[in-house]
Amino acid sequence: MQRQNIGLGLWKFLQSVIAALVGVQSQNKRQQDFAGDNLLRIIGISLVAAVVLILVILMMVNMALPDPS
Amino acid sequence: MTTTTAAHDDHGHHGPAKGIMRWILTTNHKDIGTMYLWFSFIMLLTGGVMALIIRAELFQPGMQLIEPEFFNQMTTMHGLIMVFGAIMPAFVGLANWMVPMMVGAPDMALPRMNNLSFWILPFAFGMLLLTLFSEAGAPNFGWTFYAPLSTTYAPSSVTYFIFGVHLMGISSIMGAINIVATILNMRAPGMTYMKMPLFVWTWFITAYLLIAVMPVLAGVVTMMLMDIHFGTSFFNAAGGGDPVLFQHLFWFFGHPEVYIMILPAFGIVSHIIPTFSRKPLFGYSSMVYATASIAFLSFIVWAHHMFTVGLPLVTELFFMYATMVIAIPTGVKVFNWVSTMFQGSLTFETPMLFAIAFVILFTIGGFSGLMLAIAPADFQYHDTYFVVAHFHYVLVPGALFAIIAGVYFWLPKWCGNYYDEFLGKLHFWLSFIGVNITFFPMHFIGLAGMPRRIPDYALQFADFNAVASVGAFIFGFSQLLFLYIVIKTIRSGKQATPEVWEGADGLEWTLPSPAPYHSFSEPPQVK
Amino acid sequence: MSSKPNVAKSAIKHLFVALAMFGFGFALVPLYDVFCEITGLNGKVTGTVEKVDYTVDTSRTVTVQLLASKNAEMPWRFMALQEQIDLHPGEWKQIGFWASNTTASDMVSQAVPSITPARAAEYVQKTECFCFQQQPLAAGESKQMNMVFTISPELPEDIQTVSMVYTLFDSTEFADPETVAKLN
Amino acid sequence: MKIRTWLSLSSIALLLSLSSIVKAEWGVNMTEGVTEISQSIYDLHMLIFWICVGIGVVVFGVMFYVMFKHRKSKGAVAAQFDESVTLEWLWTVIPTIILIAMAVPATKTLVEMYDASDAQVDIKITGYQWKWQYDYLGEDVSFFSNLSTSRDAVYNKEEKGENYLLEVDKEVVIPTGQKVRFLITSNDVIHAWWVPEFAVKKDAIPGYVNESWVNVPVGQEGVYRGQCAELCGVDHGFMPIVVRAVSQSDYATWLDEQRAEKEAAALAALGDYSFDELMTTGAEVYAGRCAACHGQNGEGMGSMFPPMVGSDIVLNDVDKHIDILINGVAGSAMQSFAEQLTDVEIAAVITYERNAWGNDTGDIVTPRDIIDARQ
Repeated sequence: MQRQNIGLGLWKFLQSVIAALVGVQSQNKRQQDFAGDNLLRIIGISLVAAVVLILVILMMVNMALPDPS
Repeated sequence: MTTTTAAHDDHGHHGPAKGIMRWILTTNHKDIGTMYLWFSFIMLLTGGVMALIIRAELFQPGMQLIEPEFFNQMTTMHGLIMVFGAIMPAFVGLANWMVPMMVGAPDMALPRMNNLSFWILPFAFGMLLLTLFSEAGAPNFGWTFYAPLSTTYAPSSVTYFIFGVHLMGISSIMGAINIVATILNMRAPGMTYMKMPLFVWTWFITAYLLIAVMPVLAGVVTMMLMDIHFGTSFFNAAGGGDPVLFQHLFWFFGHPEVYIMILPAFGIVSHIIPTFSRKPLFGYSSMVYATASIAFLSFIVWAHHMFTVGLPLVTELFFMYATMVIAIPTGVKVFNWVSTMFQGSLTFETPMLFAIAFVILFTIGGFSGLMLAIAPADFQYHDTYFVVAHFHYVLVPGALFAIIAGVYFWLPKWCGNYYDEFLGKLHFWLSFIGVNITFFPMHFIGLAGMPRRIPDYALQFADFNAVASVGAFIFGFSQLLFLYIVIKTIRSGKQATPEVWEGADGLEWTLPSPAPYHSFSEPPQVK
Repeated sequence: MSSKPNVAKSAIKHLFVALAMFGFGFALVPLYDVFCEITGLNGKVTGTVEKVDYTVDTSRTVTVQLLASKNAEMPWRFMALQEQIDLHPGEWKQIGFWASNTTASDMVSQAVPSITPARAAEYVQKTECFCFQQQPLAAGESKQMNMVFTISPELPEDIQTVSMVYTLFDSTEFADPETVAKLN
Repeated sequence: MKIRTWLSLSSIALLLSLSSIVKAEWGVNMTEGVTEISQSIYDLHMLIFWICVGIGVVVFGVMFYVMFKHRKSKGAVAAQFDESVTLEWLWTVIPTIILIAMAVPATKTLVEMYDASDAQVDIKITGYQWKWQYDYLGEDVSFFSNLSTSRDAVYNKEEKGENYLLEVDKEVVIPTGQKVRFLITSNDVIHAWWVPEFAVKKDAIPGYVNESWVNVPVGQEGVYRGQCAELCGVDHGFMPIVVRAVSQSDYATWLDEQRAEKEAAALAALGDYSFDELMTTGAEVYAGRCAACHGQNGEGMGSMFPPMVGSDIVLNDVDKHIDILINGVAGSAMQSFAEQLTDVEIAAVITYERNAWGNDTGDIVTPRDIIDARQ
């Protein structure tokens, strides 16, 4: 069946990458993710999301630390 | 797994060569898979004997059997042989057998390299095991071989250990490249990424983990080699090096390595549970995404093995939070398996029993892992038998039960005969009881304060150590029963049908049993 | 059908990824030092610092403990002339360590500093330290080795005690040429 | 079907009953310890433990329900649903909340553990291959602490005492009610200093100093035992730690006693000793410290540890013999005993080695020779 390229916006990808981080994804969303040429874009976004995740955890750490002088 | 007659669709291809040359020169993924599996079973028994020596010595306080020096050699070799010799080659063997058939490929992408990556292993482990007979003795610095104990203070056999690890690493990298090339290029038409069976998906991600971290391990042992022989000082503070650098490098490889040893197990269990529940896998895409997420997160958690090394507070907190994040996708996988079983129509043949035991006992290992992630509590758990209990729960009823379940599940397809169901169940119950009697008390003696890797202990740990030792012998000898069952099945089991199991679906079950020497010469049609 | 050219291409590509990761393993070594520098891990304090005249904060005194420690391979006698000294943040002090080579052969040593609490490491400034370079000693010789240092006033309030441990290692086999030249 | 259900039921009951034993002080659970930190760690441990038991009961409960209710032999027909995103979001959000709930108290405890500021007592702990050295900063008290369980007890030739493998010849004494700060480092390989009741465990790494601290509350005077917790070689299991917490006044008197002992030893070294006195002390020191490597009767062990009997150095080269005792042998397992033994003990053990097992050279080495050699 021919899936026309739905031209997902960046936001849609970000949503699916965050869902992927947690490991939850629905069938149809996944079809859109893996439609043909989206693979490179997904990898790009997931790398960005990876760095963001590390920074988020670091931010939580600094928040948790007693404020050094 | 001798395949007898060439199958009907085998138009004119030559069957396997005769005699020993068949196995040495083979480029057939089925033969190489068989060799990997037999090699890993021999290593399981070798490592198992060492475990029994350790447990026999620890049966009673006091030194009864062996000297502390030899005890340290046994713990080190037990760790190395089980991790690199039993678990990893078993998964590579299962991948060699099943991945080509599951994606509808005639063979692995690089058959000759496939042969080479197997035949390196016997020599790597030969060299490692021969150090036992050298005058300096085998490596005695633990399978994690921390510097400076493994560099300045090591026995002279450490160089053979280094070359052994080099060879194992090269073999694993070549195997991983082979699997990635096969999955990327040789899937049958119609078999899109999201139609690939989960075992193929988990191995695809494990292969990338292998390609990423095995070179780092090769780098670490090369740095050790240069420190010991060529006068550099990577880890020797005298020349400006740093022993803690070693621990960071080792565990940067180490944690992805422990996921390399469990992700394929997730794949196998995700095939078995749907088959015997007669129900499709619950949340297939969640499982794929969760595996990918676990693989990524495994790169940023390594220092939770080093909470007591004196990391700055900021680093310690970062790694505690990152380790906690990993618990979420792992939890998703366990919940998916249970939901697959929910409202299924269950039968309990041996593979299903092992798979259910995997889910329960691996989750207990996961819980103790979650407890270890709490950094302050880890100050009391670190390097005690609580950690030993944790990683044995995720490795023995975890990886090993999944491998055994995989063998019972696919054996009829490999050799064309059913295994003896009663013996299979007997093997399951002996292993299940043996594993729990051995490793559950270790939680207690660890919490009570017994450190790891000690040949003798204070009196308050005596009774649970005795229980654990008894369990070890029960579990150890029940694996000989497994050997008998496999041989009996190959020789004279009941003839298996192509589908083998009622609920089974996938390309591999469309092939006749036993699977022909050359399968899918013409790519199958994937609906 | 299996497309041979693609297989070779992807295999080569992944081989390069593996080789890159092998290089990455070695690149982690300098990366580690940079990382230690930033977080002051193990008191890997920056090298020589030119003398800065801080405004001495006489309202606070910080106890600095100076401990000498030896590695098993190092037979020399090595001790701090003063185990504990109090100073006001910003005040420059000179401290002496005493080492004597009791063996019958010329040797070269390397002192490795380590500061705790780790947070205090970046506030310790040194204009001169025997730990910056290798220290040779001929057989039977002994000498005093000095260090000029201060603790900058920006030291966090809650740190009153800073311990600096110098572990002496035998680095004769790593001795650089000019140190050996100094020996004979 | 019957046997299997019964078997799986009994094994699960066994597992659950075992976890209920955790409550009973049957040496199965983590010690609550004597300090505030060890108590909060114990609370964290029990909190995460009960959370895991809770989740376990739910998940395994569902599994066992399914294994009984939805069996093919009971006619269960498999439904074909294979996805429900809402359910999946549920079982990711709930664990996230639980983890955050765990992270907050854990962070608080960890921050407290890292705060070793304003301590009244500072002790530098140095790990050696297979013993510990303690230096009380500013108190001029420093000693080694060795395992005192005899080799015969380890090799089952003798009765094992109550504190088998957890007893030392010289205990670390610390005051209660004061913050004691430990500066932990190592002389050779990586060790780890661990006393469970204090919940103090820090790696001893050569070239590094790690700090940790303990504040034993007043009233908790007593003896606390621990062990090395990082593989450090052959006798990794034989280098215990014994800390005796005493009241502050007892601590002060103990310090004075140690300094007095030190002067007495120095004075004693100036006295002269008869052959028999040196031989008896020498035999004791040899059995305690040298027999482990050089053999009970000086026969040595393999190529690693040379024999004493008929050895050229022992018989003819007394200066080399003394030098080995004081400076050790670089690049070998022979350590320097200069700080580990008093002058009298070194003189006695050398005299013993020169006259025992048929080596009878007939002369004695006096403590004064050792003092001259130390210069």
